[in-house]
Amino acid sequence: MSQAPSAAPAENAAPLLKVAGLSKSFGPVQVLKGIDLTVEAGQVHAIIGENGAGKSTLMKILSGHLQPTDGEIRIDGQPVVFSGPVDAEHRGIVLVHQEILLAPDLTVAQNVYLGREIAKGLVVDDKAMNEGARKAIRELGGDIDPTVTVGRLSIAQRQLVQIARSLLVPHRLVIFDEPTASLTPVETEALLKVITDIRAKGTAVLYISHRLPEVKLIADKVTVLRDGRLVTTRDAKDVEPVDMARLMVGRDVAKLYPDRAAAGTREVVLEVEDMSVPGYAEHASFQLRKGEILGFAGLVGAGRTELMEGMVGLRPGRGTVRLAGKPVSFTNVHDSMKAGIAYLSEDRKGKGLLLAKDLKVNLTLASLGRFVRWGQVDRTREREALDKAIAEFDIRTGRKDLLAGQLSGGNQQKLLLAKMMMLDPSIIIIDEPTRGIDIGTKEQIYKFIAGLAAEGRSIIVVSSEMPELIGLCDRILVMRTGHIVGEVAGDHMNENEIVVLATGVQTGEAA
Amino acid sequence: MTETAAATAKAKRSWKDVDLRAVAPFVALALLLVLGAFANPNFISVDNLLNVLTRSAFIAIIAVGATFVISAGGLDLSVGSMVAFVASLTILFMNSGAVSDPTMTIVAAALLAIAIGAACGLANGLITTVGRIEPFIATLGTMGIYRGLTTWLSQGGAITLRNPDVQSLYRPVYFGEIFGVPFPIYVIVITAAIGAFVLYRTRYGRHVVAVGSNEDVAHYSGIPVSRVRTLTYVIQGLCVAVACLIYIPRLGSTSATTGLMWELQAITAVVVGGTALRGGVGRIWGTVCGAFILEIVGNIMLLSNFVSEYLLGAIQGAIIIIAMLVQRSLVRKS
Amino acid sequence: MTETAAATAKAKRSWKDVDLRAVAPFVALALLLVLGAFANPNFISVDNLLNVLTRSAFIAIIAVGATFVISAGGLDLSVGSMVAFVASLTILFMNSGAVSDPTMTIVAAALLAIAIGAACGLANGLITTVGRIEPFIATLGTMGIYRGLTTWLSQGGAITLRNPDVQSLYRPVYFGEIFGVPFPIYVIVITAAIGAFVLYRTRYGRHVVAVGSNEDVAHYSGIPVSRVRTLTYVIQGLCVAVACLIYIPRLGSTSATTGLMWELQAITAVVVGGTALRGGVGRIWGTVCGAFILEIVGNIMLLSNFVSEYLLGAIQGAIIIIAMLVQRSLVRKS
Amino acid sequence: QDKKTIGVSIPAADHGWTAGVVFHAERVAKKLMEEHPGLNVIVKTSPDAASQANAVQDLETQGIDALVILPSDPDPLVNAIKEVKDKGKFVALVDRAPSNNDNSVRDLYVAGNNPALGEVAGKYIAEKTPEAEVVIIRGLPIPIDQQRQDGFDKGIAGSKVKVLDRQFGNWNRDDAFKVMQDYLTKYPKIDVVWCQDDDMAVGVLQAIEQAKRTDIQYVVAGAGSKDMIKKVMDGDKMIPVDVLYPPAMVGTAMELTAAGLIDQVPVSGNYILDATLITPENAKNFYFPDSPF
Ligand SMILES: Nc1ncnc2c1ncn2[C@@H]1O[C@H](COP(=O)(O)OP(=O)(O)OP(=O)(O)O)[C@@H](O)[C@H]1O
Ligand SMILES: Nc1ncnc2c1ncn2[C@@H]1O[C@H](COP(=O)(O)OP(=O)(O)OP(=O)(O)O)[C@@H](O)[C@H]1O
Ligand SMILES: [Mg+2]
Ligand SMILES: [Mg+2]
Repeated sequence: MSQAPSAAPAENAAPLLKVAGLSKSFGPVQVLKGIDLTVEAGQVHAIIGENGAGKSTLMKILSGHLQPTDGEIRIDGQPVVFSGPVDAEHRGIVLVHQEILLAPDLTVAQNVYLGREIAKGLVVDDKAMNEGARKAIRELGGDIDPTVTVGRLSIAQRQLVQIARSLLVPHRLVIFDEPTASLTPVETEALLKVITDIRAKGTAVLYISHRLPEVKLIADKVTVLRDGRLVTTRDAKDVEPVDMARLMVGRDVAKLYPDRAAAGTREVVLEVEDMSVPGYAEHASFQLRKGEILGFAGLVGAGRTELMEGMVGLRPGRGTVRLAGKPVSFTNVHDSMKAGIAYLSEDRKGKGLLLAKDLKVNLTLASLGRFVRWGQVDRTREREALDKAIAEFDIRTGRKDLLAGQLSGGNQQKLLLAKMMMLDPSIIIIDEPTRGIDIGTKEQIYKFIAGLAAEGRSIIVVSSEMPELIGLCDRILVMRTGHIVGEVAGDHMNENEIVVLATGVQTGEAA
Repeated sequence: MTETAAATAKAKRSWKDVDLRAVAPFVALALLLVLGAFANPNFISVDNLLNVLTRSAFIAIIAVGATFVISAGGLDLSVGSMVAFVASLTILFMNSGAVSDPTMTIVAAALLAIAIGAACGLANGLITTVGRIEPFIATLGTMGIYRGLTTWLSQGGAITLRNPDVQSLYRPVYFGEIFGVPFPIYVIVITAAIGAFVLYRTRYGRHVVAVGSNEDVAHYSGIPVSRVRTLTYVIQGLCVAVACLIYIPRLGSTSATTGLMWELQAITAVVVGGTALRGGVGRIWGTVCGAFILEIVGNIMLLSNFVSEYLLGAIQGAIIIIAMLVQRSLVRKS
Repeated sequence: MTETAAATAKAKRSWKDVDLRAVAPFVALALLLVLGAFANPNFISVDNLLNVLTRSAFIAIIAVGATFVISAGGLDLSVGSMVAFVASLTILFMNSGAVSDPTMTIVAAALLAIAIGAACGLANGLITTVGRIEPFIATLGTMGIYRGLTTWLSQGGAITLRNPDVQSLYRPVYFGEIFGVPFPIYVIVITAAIGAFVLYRTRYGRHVVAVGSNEDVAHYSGIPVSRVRTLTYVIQGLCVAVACLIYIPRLGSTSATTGLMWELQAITAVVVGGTALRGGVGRIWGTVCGAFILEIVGNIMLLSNFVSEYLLGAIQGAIIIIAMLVQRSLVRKS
Repeated sequence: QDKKTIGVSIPAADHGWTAGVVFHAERVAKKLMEEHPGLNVIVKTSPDAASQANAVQDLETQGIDALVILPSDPDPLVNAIKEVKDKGKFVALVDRAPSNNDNSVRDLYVAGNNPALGEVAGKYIAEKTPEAEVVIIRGLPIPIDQQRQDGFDKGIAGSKVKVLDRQFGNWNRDDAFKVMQDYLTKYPKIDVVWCQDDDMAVGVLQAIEQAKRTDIQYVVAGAGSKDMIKKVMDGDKMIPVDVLYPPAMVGTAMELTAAGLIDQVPVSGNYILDATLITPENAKNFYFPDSPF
């Protein structure tokens, strides 16, 4: 990692970054209202807030991607106006985006060095770039071949590439917008270590996360945003995660996970035997009972997503699937949907919702057949369904003709849940249900999931957040490199046991 | 709630946006009508306008089908050749005298044309979906095939409708009028109305737009992506067949050059009508308007006498670019 | 470590994949050569193969430019007309006698052709990037414009190189040989080599692919997207100019039909060569191979005796589809 | 004297011969309007049959008294022409005849003779080189091309002339060049090339020159372009003759129509122009150096 050539002026009174009265409007809508913020060199400054509070917008302004409508930004006491992200980068400010922004057809190394290729004269030096990229990713605890095209990587691997890319520029202030949302504990830990390292070198860090314990662990200061306003800035040592949650949501979030009656020994509704998805998962067998919430844990690339997709017919797979004792075989999703299985993709923007279409279209897309009357789609019934879904899933939207892409992440997740529930499935598979979602919404989503189980539906939760699995599930299956390597339940449901199974390393300190 | 307010305002803006985008082609059409009136006073005569609308029928009807294909993220370059192929086979059938009664001959020929059109469309669809070949190349291939087969059928010459009874019975399908409005104009309106109903009102139409909008999302929502896409090509084939059925009585004959370049005109009509080539949006009425625009541009240039005929093509090209620029600036200003 | 092993294995798999995709067109070419040898023993004679390679030069060189445009996510339908336009202006210049010395005439004409080609490309680029019109429509418009201007320049007839000194001096540029290999073949190789160098080895080439792969990412990475894209059209224009410079000495004349449909052939060559139309990948050598394939298909059909002349087009279309299917199945099997 | 309008509909100039048609149509239009102040002549070109049908309709909209049409493809245009004729307008059809070419379609028929173009070429070859092996480059697959082929076959009937191959060159120089190159590869011995059109002859000659083949004795083209007539005049061995198919025939039709319209001379019936064989002796009569063709 390189440092900015122009080191901070020594012992200067002016802070590295000072923001005063910053406001931002999109058209008539004000998203940020008079934000005052001071970021000191050598500090990790966390920004927390609900989905849609304005965190990403603020970060985009600070990194030159957006222009503020009002207010002033000073660097080292000097007022600045960024002409664009490249200008901000020249001043040592880099942003690690919340959404993954990489060119899928280019290799890892080409992406890492995109726009700032190492060149000898006219010719780009691929060897040096491959080496540099490999080294940068390794420092983040990852191991990715730099010559692989990014399109072939998992979301977690892409996130690592993106972070590596950002840290390669000379930097004085690094902004991480939810970097850990799709990382597993191992990588998260490596990233936190990197952040500690760069802080030690005098770099300032702005850090956004919905994982509050992580914030507590790494931050020096915590700033809370709510509805575009800055609520408070405090020293991290003075606030506990519970306080943070209260400050963000404006109420107490004492109990994140709902109480549930044990599923006990009810009948098996789904039985998977010797399921293989070539290249991703081998010989997986498990059972799911009525009213049960079954967790799937594992490291990045363990093959959980692919196993589920193979099972429901989204990708080619071999094996036996029995529904209520009857063997079935799904060659496409339509069949499994008809049989009462709904799968919610982890990639809600890419595979879950049509971002450029309105809520109604998205809600009924998978279950349009129910809305057809006299050969046409009954729009009145669609509207009624939307009203019902908005009420039932507490989708926060002012207007019902919004586009799905205009909802905040949490509300998109709720819409996706509502969309799949329109199928009235008896088995629901949710992949990463709360990725990038604020704590208040998380609580709601957990409540929905528990409610569904209580109605007698069976649920599989695939997640990289172990506390979530532990808090929500009756049993947890752990996968490692394509195999189900164990099950934890009851008293054994704790992070340590899961990590041991997921990594295959006996000593506890692996995670 | 602030979030609500924000959302509301945004939605309003985007609605306005959508409206303007849909209205833009009609504005362009209106401007052209004014321009035409200045170029030649005969232009705005009812006769001339009806003439122009009537002969835009072929492209308009084909372009309705193209709207489906393009909305679903595909492309069909073979439609021009398909017109030649379907029309040739249909005329050959009518000449064969397989059915003796003229009325029945025409009915049977119509059914045959529709079947052949659907089959050609199905072939295009299967090659792109099952064969997973990019639509541009797949339909470029079938374009060669359909035109080659036409050349072979005609043995290099023309295929002409011979039976005079059939001819005189069939003629009104292009040249006839109902309440003073030529019959092909009704066909345009009916085809577009059915197209609009299917695209906007039915489940299938919703699926078409979803597939064009994001194939993965459609797939994960249980939509049979390949089938939906293949069907758009079949619809395109059906539209081609309908166009053929009003084309045959007009010229009564086909040759290897029938329908040359019509694919480009149809695609241009679709795009000028406001449908984006990347898929996900389809504007049937805009497409019909686009087809009118293309035909009117040609008509104005023929009626006006100040353009060297060598420059016709150049000016037509320039007008298309200007029309698109006007549209863009209209939409951007909103 | 297991994770490392997994990553390595994955990398290997993907490498194999990439290789096959790149190799597929060459396999198709080899198969065609075998097929040709069976069709007519003369086919594999050195003379015939050199003839075919030589005359594929125009499409191959243009298609090298098209590879840039397509890799960056664009499309250029105007190249065929641009050939006619650039070549016509160049011949008119040589006929004008503005420069008296024949050698200097040719040098000046070459510079002029290159300047005009670049200007035409620049116009295409600016209309699509600054005007924000879809490339398909924008270049369809300029296609009409360039061809219309050519028709007007030639008043519908031919534009013929008149000066006999210039003619005889210039002739070897198409018909000449070095070490028994016709000159145009060297031009293909040099153009492709420069193209490959620029696309694979320079920063600009990297940016072209990035823009085609994901425009937003390129933008955020500080890449001047519009400039990169516009430049691809300029490169296309330069390639057209080079093609013109070896085209003119061949027949020494142009007409309104010069280069008709060459755009479709160039695009087909690019796609058959393994470049995807959606952008983000470019295979220069594959493109050249694609151009050879197209030319050889035509050659085989003319040399063989079992195909009716009416069916040539149909079979050419079918072969393109089959070639693509073979490629796809090759890649999928890996 | 009241105002009269003649509409002239011809194919767009897409190769040499049609360019000649456009040239002569415009030349005669200007001349007629100068000679007859009350006469307006509108010339419109169209790239294909369907748009020519549109153009005919548009001419009618402008209010014409007579139509002179050289159809790009005759059969598809019969209905459009009939529309005009049925309204009582005078119709002169030029060059290309539909299958039923009678008075219900037109008043006047001025024709070059497509079958004769083929026949004259065929006869010349049969006479000059009775045992020749001939390759043929055809135009586009449309009816007039077919008529020329049939005429050619009639011309060589009964002789020992052997046709080795016939392929389409699309009346295009580049395509003809390619086809000729491949013929030269395919056939070790070719005596004569009949390429039906002067434009294609340009490509054919280049291909022969490049291959340095000496077995080809000569090339017979057709139409009468100034370049080819010049070669005939100069006694070029490869182009000993050319078959005339004058694009100026459209001018003839226009002049006849104007005469009928203004001077009330009764004109109707068929005027078939000969497909004259241009030889070095008569070539200068057909040489127009300022025509584009
Ligand atoms: N380009 C835009 N146009 C209009 N409104 C926007 C735009 N971008 C963001 N918004 C709105 O601004 C508000 C703040 O969005 P922002 O992305 O900053 O939230 P966030 O705090 O990062 O949320 P999350 O935790 O979900 O990432 C939201 O209501 C969002 O809908
Ligand atoms: N499109 C693809 N092409 C090739 N390999 C892929 C592709 N998508 C994913 N992979 C690889 O497949 C393996 C499993 O994928 P994935 O990481 O999604 O599994 P997972 O257990 O669901 O993990 P996650 O926690 O990320 O959801 C990974 O090694 C990943 O790199
Ligand atoms: Mg955010
Ligand atoms: Mg996953």
